[in-house]
Amino acid sequence: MSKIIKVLLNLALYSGILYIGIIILSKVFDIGTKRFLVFDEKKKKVASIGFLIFTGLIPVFLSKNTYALRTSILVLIYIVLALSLNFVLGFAGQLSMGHAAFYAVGAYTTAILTVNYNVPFWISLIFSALVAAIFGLLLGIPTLRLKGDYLAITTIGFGEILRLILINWTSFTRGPAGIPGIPSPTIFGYTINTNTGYFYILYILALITIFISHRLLNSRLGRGLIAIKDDEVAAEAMGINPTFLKILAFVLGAAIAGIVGGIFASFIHYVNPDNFTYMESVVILTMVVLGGVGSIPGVIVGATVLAILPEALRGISTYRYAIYGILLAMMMIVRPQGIISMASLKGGGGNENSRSQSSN
Amino acid sequence: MFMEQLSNGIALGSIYALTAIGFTMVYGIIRLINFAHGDLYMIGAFLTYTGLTLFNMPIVPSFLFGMVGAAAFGIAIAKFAYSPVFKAPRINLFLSAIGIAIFLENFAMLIWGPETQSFPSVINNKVYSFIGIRISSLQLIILGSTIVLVGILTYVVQYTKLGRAMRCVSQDMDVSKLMGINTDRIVYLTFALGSGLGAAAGTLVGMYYKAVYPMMGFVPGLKAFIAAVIGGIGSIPGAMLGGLIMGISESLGAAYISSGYRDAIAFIILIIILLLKPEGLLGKGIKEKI
Amino acid sequence: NGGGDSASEIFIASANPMTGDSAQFGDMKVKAIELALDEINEEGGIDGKNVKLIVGDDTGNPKEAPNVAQKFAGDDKILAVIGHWNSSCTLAARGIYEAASLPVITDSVNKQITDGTTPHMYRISLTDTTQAYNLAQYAFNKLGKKNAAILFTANDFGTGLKNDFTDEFERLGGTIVASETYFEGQSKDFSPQLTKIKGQNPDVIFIAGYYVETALIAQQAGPIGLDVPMIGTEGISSEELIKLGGDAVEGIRFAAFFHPEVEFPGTKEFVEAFRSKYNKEPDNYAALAYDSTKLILEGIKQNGATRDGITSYLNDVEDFPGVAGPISFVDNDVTRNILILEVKNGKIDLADIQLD
Amino acid sequence: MKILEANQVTKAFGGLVAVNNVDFHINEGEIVSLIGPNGAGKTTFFNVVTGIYPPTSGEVRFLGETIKKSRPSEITKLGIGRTFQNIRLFSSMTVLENVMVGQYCRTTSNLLATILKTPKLIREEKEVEKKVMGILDFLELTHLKDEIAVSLPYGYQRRVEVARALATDPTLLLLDEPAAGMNTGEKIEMTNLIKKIRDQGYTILVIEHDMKLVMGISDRIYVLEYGNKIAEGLPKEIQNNEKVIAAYLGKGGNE
Amino acid sequence: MLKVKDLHVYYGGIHALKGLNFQIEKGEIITLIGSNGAGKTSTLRAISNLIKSKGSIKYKDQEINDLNAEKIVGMRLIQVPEGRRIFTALSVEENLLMGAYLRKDNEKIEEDLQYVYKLFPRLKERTKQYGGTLSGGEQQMLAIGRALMSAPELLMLDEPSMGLAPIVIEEIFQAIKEINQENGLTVLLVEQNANIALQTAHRGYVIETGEILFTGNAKDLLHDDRVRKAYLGEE
Ligand SMILES: Nc1ncnc2c1ncn2[C@@H]1O[C@H](COP(=O)(O)OP(=O)(O)OP(=O)(O)O)[C@@H](O)[C@H]1O
Ligand SMILES: Nc1ncnc2c1ncn2[C@@H]1O[C@H](COP(=O)(O)OP(=O)(O)OP(=O)(O)O)[C@@H](O)[C@H]1O
Ligand SMILES: [Mg+2]
Ligand SMILES: [Mg+2]
Repeated sequence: MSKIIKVLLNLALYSGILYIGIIILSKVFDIGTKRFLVFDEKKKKVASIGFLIFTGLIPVFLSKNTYALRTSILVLIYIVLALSLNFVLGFAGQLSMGHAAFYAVGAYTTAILTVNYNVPFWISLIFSALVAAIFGLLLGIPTLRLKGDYLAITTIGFGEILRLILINWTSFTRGPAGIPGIPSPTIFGYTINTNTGYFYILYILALITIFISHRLLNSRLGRGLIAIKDDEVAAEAMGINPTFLKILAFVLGAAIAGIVGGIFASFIHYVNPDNFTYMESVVILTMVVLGGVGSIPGVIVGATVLAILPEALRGISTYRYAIYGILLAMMMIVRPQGIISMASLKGGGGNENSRSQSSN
Repeated sequence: MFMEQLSNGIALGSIYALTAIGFTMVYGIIRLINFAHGDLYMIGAFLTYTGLTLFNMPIVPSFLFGMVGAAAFGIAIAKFAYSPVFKAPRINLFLSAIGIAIFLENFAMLIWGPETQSFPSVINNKVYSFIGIRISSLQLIILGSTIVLVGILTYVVQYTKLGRAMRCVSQDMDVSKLMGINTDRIVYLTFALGSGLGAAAGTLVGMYYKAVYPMMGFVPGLKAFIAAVIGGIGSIPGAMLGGLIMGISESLGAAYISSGYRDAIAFIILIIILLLKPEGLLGKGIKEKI
Repeated sequence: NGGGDSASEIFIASANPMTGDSAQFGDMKVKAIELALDEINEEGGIDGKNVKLIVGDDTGNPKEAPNVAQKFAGDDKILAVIGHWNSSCTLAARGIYEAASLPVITDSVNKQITDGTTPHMYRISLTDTTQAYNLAQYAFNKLGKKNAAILFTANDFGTGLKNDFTDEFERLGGTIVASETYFEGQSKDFSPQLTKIKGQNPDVIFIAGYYVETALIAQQAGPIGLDVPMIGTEGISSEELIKLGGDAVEGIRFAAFFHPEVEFPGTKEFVEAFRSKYNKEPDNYAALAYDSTKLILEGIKQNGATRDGITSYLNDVEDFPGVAGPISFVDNDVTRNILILEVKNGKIDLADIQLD
Repeated sequence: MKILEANQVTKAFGGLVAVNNVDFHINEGEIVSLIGPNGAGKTTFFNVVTGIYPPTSGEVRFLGETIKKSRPSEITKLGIGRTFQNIRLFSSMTVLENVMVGQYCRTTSNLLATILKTPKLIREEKEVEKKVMGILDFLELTHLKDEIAVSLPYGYQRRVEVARALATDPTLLLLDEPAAGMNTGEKIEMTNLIKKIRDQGYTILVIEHDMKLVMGISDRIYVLEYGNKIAEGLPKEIQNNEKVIAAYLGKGGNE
Repeated sequence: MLKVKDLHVYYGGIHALKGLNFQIEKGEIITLIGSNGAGKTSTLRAISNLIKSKGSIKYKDQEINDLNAEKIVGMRLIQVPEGRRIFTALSVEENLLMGAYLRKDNEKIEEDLQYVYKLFPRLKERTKQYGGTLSGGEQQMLAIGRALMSAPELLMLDEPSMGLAPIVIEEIFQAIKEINQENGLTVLLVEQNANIALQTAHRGYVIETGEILFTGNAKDLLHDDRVRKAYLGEE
């Protein structure tokens, strides 16, 4: 009994702290977005460049602290993964819960090509993107008939089937033993095997992904995608072919996830089916929703917070995931629209008598 | 051999079915994929176990303790984690449920410890066999209670005033209020019922395998989801049908294809069925009027 | 705690699954390590310094393991690590430990872990291959079985054992009549596999997995009408097997490195202390973790509180008196004997027939 | 010239025949109204024409060509734009963005061009914006262009729907109850608006229950009841048609 | 019977109702007219407590501002919501029976059901059809019928004429008048079609941007220049 009380007290304490943290952070972000929004284009540019330089120098700041540097590499990996899912979920509105599968395909493609066939890393990375894109195409197909929850369970199934193939097809994937010894990339004869090196590779990939997201969002195709997300029937009536665009989103998201998978494989030098479980897909999904579905800065923040959080909570080891769970539920309540929502970027915002009530 | 595998499949399928009923009922009423269903199933099993071992109660009160306790958990979750999110986009509810699932698993680990506990044998599990089919008394209980529950719940949801109110709440909460429905009460009732059913399933399965542990709900939760979708999510007889189909296909798949791909078989069947009939076998595809 | 300044304290770390499917194993290990540390701290620590444990949770997932490893590796006050329990985690993390010259004592069994590329990685259990060979010989030669069926868990541990057992059993002239798999922590229903195995008429079943599933397998075999002897690895060597399996696990034989009645210097005291502190029977992993801790502490005592000191101690140690038998490392692998245990009358006992 | 022609079109939902053997046509530059009691099959007829439902039997010809098994997006590309009876604006978009989506099918930039921002894309985007701003101006929506469309009052939302449909560059514009939920003043504005659109050279087919509006704009009127065409003709003729009065207009229809 | 005092509603930053005041006596038909976005729907939603509001709402001398929506329904204050909002996955008949959810007088319910079918024969033809597949106008009939099934004492209708055929509109307003005269039903009517609304109602309020501009006898309002210009579209 006393144990139960102790556990409950601890939980209450930790979630209380987190709750206050969330409230403060949301206020900060709200004020931040408002401030940022009234910036003119020029100031925005200056601010972005400043931010880029600052984040680009992270390895320098953290050169002493390998653990923090490693964590920031993970953050970058998740930013790219979350942004790649954002193409599917945030832009096309397709609830995909098997995104880790593409990540896995990319990782295994690079692992198998480099280890078994001695293909140079960069070339195998291209294959990672291609193979993952093909899988994206495959998974895109059911979405043409399925929606919402049905699609969600199908994508979970897809991810699990893939993982079971990785486990069972031992002659090809070495099964549960995983593939060790994945080499580091070389550029101009230099082998990149330091954390700093990987940081910059991923940093560049993240920038490219952000860039693509941004270009896409403010374009014809992006508007088409969002239209499908908002109302597929109306989108069709506007001459948009949802089949094509949804598959495009899946292929693009998958290809990017595939690339980051390939880099990840090289970074940890070892791939194993357990890296790509259903929970991994859930984590990526959570990042997108927590940050703000469809909102590029939101997704970046969401990925950052959720990649750091488990590390930050490492100190309270056994309570860690219990707290993580509470946090997730709490965020959905306190901040349903995400940390930086798409609506807030357009100058709107949530309110208690919100629209969703009044429309069916 | 085939008959034996078939009976294995039916036994397994009735476990899935029993788990899926509560899940699909909650979905049918709140349109919520209750990812925490499997974990309420676990909590129920643990509470019954606690009743039996710590409080030394006989099985029937322990069982009730488990069901009522899980129902209380269900209501608390509905109140604190789900109700406040009803007005937000669906995906938020979805993630809130995932958060609760993660929480419950780890909460149980903190309270009961991570290891597998053996569930005391309380029922003399006799094995009956005829024409090559073996079935144990617990399997019979599981199958029997599944069938009875499907009957009762289908009747309640389809043909009673309460059931109609439940279906209304699932479609439009505001307008349900305008009908005079106490929507909160319906939601809590649904959750209490769903969680209680989950707890019953968890306890029976715990007895059947003689083991309870914090992660025991994860796979059944997912399987219940698949079974419910195969049968047509929201349809109570569908959940039973889906559960049986899955159990049988898994058994036969493990026997004649490969035990390593056993779980994949469930998913492949799911995908095939959905591609042929996107609303599931017994699901009603109510098309949106344009 | 935490208030003491680090110079007056010594830190070692342990990385294990503390949450998730295999949390129970990590739990056992940490209990044993803490027992060992309590003992030394009660005696006044090492040179007056208390020894403290930092626990890292790898959740049994190779994705988490490197993060834990990096945290330990980057923390200069940590002198040695006990763990990881899962082979996949050890494989994923070992490069990081190696880069930081941080000595690690693991009880993972995958043979690749000590492939020579990571000299700071020591294994205190036997590899899957060694166990599988010994068990194959035991089944074939000692028990006289010719047709074996295998049920293995679909992770590196299970698949490794399955492959090696198959090789050796077939080399000896036996036949593997069926190989079926399942998923640790997820599979609960084994009737399709067991029914299939029954159809192949094996005279022995080798279970390459852990105790929870083994208990379930044994229970489900009865009603299906599959009544053949079962053998297993150290993965099932735990009192829990009997708690979970009851009568059904009677007669199961399995490999182990530790048994309370196989007494070495200190075994009895360890078992009693463990029982009285935790009200639990220590198992294989507890014993090995206890021995690992003692080894590290001895290394610190002898060579001082540095990573290199511990490493060189481990390289040179010979016949360290562990509770699970004397310990020496050859090419980073421990040399030790395999015991065969058997469940008799609801208790784990030494089997009548042992390996030579 | 006949822009749209329906021959013996039937649409059944199970046993329910929502549209029954309807012959219909509309000439270039006309405003034609489709009226009839609730549930007569008017919206269903729209849905058949725009490819949302395939006809159970019969054929629809657009600009002389039979529309066969086309999906709605292709039909829109052919030149049929529509609005919806239950407003379906894109909820996360501003007015401007909503209308820009209309231009989707008239532009071609692909993914690569989007990422590289080719000169062609820049040109295209500029043209789209110009065109859309023109439409917004025309419908007097410019001052609302940065509002989230669904947060506007009903009347404006209907206008945005019309603007969005116009942005698809339709030859034929289908309006499903464009004035529903508007007050009399706004209805008059809508009447004028529809005329103005026609004067720009569009052909328009309207479903509407407001007789003032219908009588005020229509060149011809078709009347459906229970899926059957019960009358067609000039407004005057319809207004005095006994069958139509009994089934639909009631005694007040003449007010 | 209903007295609204200083009612305020906020949507986030938008101040939609800015201190509304009006009242309805028993047996009256009152109409609320105003252009798009004036706040009519918000008023009704606030009265039914579907959205949060500030101010006082007194119904039958009881403060109902903080009562749950379903309690208010129990007091026979019934609303036909804007935009139909019927239960799409329930059959026509089930939808109608939902209206009678709180009622126990089974015989009277059956009687009312027949009355609704008489009023809307179309619905009678479709008792088993899913609400969701009805045409727009049929759905509107169903929404009104459902509210009548609640045995209202004060019925609030939000744009009942929207999407209905002229003949049906006539019938509905005729029916409203009839029920009002025969059973003393009190009605709060929100309409865009000011003409018919004012012809049906006893009194009217004109609401603009969340405030009551003026009020008066329906007949007078019908001839009031301001009304004629703004809401009847006459120059
Ligand atoms: N998807 C569907 N399934 C079954 N019945 C349908 C479906 N869509 C429409 N109906 C039925 O077909 C008939 C015609 O409907 P439609 O929407 O075309 O009517 P309408 O003329 O537009 O009426 P209104 O003026 O009320 O909008 C109605 O009786 C309706 O109930
Ligand atoms: N959910 C909401 N979120 C934000 N603003 C809203 C919401 N609902 C209404 N509004 C705003 O509140 C004001 C009043 O709206 P309301 O719907 O009450 O008007 P109305 O008089 O019923 O108009 P209509 O005739 O178009 O139905 C409008 O400016 C509207 O845009
Ligand atoms: Mg219609
Ligand atoms: Mg309104």
